[in-house]
Amino acid sequence: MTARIGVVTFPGTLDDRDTQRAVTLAGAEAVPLWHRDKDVGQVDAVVLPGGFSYGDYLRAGAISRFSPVMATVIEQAHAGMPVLGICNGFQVLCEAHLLPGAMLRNTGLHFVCRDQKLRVETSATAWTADYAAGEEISIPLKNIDGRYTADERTLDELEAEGRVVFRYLADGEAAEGYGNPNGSLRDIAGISNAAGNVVGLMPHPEHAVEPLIGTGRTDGLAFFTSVIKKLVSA
Amino acid sequence: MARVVVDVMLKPEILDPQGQAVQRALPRLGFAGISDVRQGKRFELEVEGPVDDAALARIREMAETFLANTVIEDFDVKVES
Amino acid sequence: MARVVVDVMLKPEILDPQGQAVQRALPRLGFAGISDVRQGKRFELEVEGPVDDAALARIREMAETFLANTVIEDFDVKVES
Amino acid sequence: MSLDTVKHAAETPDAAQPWKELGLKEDEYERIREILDRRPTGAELAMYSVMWSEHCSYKSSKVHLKQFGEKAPQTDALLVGIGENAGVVDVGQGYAVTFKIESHNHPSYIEPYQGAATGVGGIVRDILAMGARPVAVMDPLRFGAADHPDTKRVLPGVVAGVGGYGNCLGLPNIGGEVVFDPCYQGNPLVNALCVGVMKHEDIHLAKASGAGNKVILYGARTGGDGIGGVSVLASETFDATGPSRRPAVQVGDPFQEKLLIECTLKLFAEKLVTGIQDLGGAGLSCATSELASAGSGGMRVELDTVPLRDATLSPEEILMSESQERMCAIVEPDKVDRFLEICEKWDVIATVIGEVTEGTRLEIFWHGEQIVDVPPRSVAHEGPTYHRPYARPDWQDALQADSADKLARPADGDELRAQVLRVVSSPNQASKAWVTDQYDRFVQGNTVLAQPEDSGVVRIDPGTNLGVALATDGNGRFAKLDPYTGAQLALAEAYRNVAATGAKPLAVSDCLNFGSPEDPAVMWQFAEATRGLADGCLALGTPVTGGNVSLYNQTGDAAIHPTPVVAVLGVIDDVTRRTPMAFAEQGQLLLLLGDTRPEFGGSAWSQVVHDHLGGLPPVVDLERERLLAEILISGSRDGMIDAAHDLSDGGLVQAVTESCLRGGHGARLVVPDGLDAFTFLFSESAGRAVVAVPRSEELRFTDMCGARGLPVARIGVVDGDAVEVQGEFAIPLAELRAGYEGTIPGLLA
Ligand SMILES: Nc1ncnc2c1ncn2[C@@H]1O[C@H](COP(=O)(O)OP(=O)(O)O)[C@@H](O)[C@H]1O
Ligand SMILES: [Mg+2]
Repeated sequence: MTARIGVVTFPGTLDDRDTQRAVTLAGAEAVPLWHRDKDVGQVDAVVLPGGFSYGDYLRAGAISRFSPVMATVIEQAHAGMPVLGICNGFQVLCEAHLLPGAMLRNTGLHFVCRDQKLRVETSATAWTADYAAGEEISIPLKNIDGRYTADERTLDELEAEGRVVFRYLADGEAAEGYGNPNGSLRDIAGISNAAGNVVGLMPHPEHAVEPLIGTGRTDGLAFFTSVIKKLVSA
Repeated sequence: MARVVVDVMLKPEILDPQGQAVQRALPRLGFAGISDVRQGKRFELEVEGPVDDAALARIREMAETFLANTVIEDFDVKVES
Repeated sequence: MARVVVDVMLKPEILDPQGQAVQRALPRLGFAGISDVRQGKRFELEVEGPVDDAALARIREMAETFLANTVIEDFDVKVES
Repeated sequence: MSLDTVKHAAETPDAAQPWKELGLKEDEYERIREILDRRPTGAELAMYSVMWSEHCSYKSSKVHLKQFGEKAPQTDALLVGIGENAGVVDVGQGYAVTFKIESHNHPSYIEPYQGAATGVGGIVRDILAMGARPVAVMDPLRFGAADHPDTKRVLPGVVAGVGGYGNCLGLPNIGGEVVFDPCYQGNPLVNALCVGVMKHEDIHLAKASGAGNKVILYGARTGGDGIGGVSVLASETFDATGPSRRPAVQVGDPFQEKLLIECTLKLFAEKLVTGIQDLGGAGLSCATSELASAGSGGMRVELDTVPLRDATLSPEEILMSESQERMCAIVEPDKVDRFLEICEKWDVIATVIGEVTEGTRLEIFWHGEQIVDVPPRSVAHEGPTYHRPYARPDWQDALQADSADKLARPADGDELRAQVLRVVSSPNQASKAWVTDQYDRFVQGNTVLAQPEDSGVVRIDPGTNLGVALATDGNGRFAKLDPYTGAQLALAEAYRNVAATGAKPLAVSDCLNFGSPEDPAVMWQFAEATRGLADGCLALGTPVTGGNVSLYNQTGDAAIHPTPVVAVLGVIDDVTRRTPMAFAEQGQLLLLLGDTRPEFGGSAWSQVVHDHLGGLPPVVDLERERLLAEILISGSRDGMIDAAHDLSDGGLVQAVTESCLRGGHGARLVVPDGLDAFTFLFSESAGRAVVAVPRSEELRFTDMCGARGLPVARIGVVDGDAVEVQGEFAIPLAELRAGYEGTIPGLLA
């Protein structure tokens, strides 16, 4: 079977078409989903792509979180469907309380666009099985509200349960993509829910799937191959 | 028509780089004696009909679920005279 | 130590995309009866020493030259009790 | 005040009117009365005044701009030429590309963030209006002295505005410029370029035809902001009961514009649009009169149907409002329902505000009463034309006589080393990453090359790997020394930058930033620069497809340097063969292409080391530029070149430093025979590039250059972790990097 992966478009979503391309390149069928449609049809997984949904007005993700499609995504996520939130999608997942914590303005107060070094901390999620725990990857990062924040207890819990999925590689040359770009607590770049089916991160794997484009690396492709393998074998 | 104001501020324990940037700039601009600055949001809502307890309760709910993210923010609702 | 609040709002005739986005979302969230929303900034300043007329005048100047962009924004200074 | 209807105007021929306050000259006002055979109504006066302003009518510049058409090179590539919202170029495989550069200089000085943001918004709508999907933006910027306190206000605001708007639209920023010079202190230049892609059959034009077709205004509501943005309107002159002063600054809503883009592309895809125009300067006055003027019939508009943000706006204000994020479309009646449905899907407000008529007049009504009845051409296309006097300024000779040849040169290797570091670390030559890291260059997933590469390259067809390349350049210092040559140097540099990445240059857009046209010296600069650009485009075979003129860039009597900014568009049939700038492998051979002469007038070295501007700019040889481009493209096509970087500001040492830092490898250089080290490193002779070739390709490559007559010299090899000039000095990459990358953040911290 070919896995069907839904890609949601909210008003102001920017990376939906890139995400569809990444899904297709990885070998699945990309299914465009519209924010107003509660019915998502037969999809096996959903990606909430990056962008500025509703202009990021109020707070990033705050308005999209209440869209009809999210009602279904929330329900399906609780039932175990793999959901990936990238950048703005991560912000939506936090606002929707599918993931704990919140995103704040970068400590540098500027939008930051760079090639970012990350460590994949765990391969035990629906979206990271094709990585080795501890593997270092480099994918584009671009945001202004990317500072991950949660209270100490939540952070400790995330660490203890192995739910910190990606960390910024803080030590090294900025010119080579090292460093915590936004002041995220404990250098957290991405996390998962307890079941491991819902993952959110700030950097953009969908921009790192073709050798020629962007940074010229394909370090992001394994996000999509991971989930496809899981779906096909399920 | 009445105006209700909702003030939303980051919780005190959360780092506020925008407020800090303002505070750091003040001495350079010649303003001394400000020991802390926090920056938040102010919403002015024009409410149709009377702002009675029921209306205020609804606005509080709106602030709690929507205007503020209570993971990181506190809010305050006031009727403007 | 006293707290002075500076509220900065876009001038009424200036487009406020943020306020509009909030307003348009409200009915969808089940909140009716709000005819207009404007979103602005709130600065809370902790002032060392007495907040006398001279201090307030200085804060007003700070608001005018720095906290607000008077090309597009109005501001209001209040001492918080 | 009662409504000033057409009838009322006819009955009160002698009523006093504020034409002067609206920026019209007496003879212009008289001409309006002649055209209408009566006095204009308040609404008509508003329309004529904004449309006949310098910004909209090009009244001082159009006699010179004509040359771009008259001297246009023969080419089949141009599908739509000057005159439309933007020119359209055939890039093959059925694709057409449209691009244009515009200025938003004055608003960006008053309100840097919003000025720059709405500048991006405006140019994107121009591109959209042609039927294209916008695919990238660029932002050539100029500021006052880097260490001036006001630069700290203007630059971060402008950059945040360009980024805030462009990032939110999902348009990759693929290049631009950041230049500092005290002449821009009170007049920063904020130019913005957008490029869009469509299929040939999707080209749309701004014209209203077909009587009975509906006029639909869609996008943001109309508000009171931005009134008079393009003219010198004091709105108090209209109606004392209206709201108080309207600010000339507009606030942009990129989210609304993103919806407008997606919605409009959907409307195009379903073929629902007969004609379309964006609303920019002069708002509805411009859109309605231009659509009607270019079309076959007349137009009737019910102005009270326009959705307002502020119910107190007067009809005059509605006509002049420059509220952002609006478009105007002409739609056949049976397609209106579907049109409105698509707008609803995208949460875009759309309203039928009128229709195309059989007649020949533009008629506008307000609450049932006629307030405008004009021949649309007289508003949109038949504005005044000035033949402003121009004269070579009397200081020009002295400036040119003040040659850079007499400036003290470095005495030995140590001094040379110190000057290299100073030049590379100077604000104009230093890394612009502080700026460009605030721009999304990855979005849309088609960016092949972006800043700091010589040109931005985006893939436009992932199936065939067809792509386009774009570069923008301008050098006000060169243009000040000699505007004719300066304009050609800007063109040559952008052309060379495109070729350096392996793309074939096809077409040009330009933004002409100058001082007051009422100053004969400025007008001479303008005349010379346009002549130079037109001649240059003819010689290079790259037509000017459109552009923008920004005048009155001056503070008091002091005009900015004449600053023609030139954008060159190129096509690359296979983006996988694009040539990057990085020296990425040890052992690559470095070859210098072109002739190096002792040319230092207007150079970075003369500015940084001697704070000097005088003499003559480098000589231009456009035939040589063409040859160089051919070699760079052939080298890319035949896989002979690993890296290429064009030589411009700062000369060879600047280019080599940039390519070394980008690749993370050093270079060992040898001064070629016949040159001294100083000239070798700092000369800014045009028509040159440095290329890195694998050893195995050296002979094939140099043979090709020899056969075609392009001088080539082996100047060194990629090696080590320093830039070393044999017998002179060595500078470790770390030291170069610290200076090159640290300067701008240090200034803005
Ligand atoms: N404001 C800007 N926005 C985007 N890119 C910029 C900007 N300023 C400079 N750049 C990029 O930085 C690089 C170096 O700029 P510059 O030295 O002016 O290039 P060149 O001399 O080749 O024209 C180029 O890739 C240019 O596009
Ligand atoms: Mg270059």
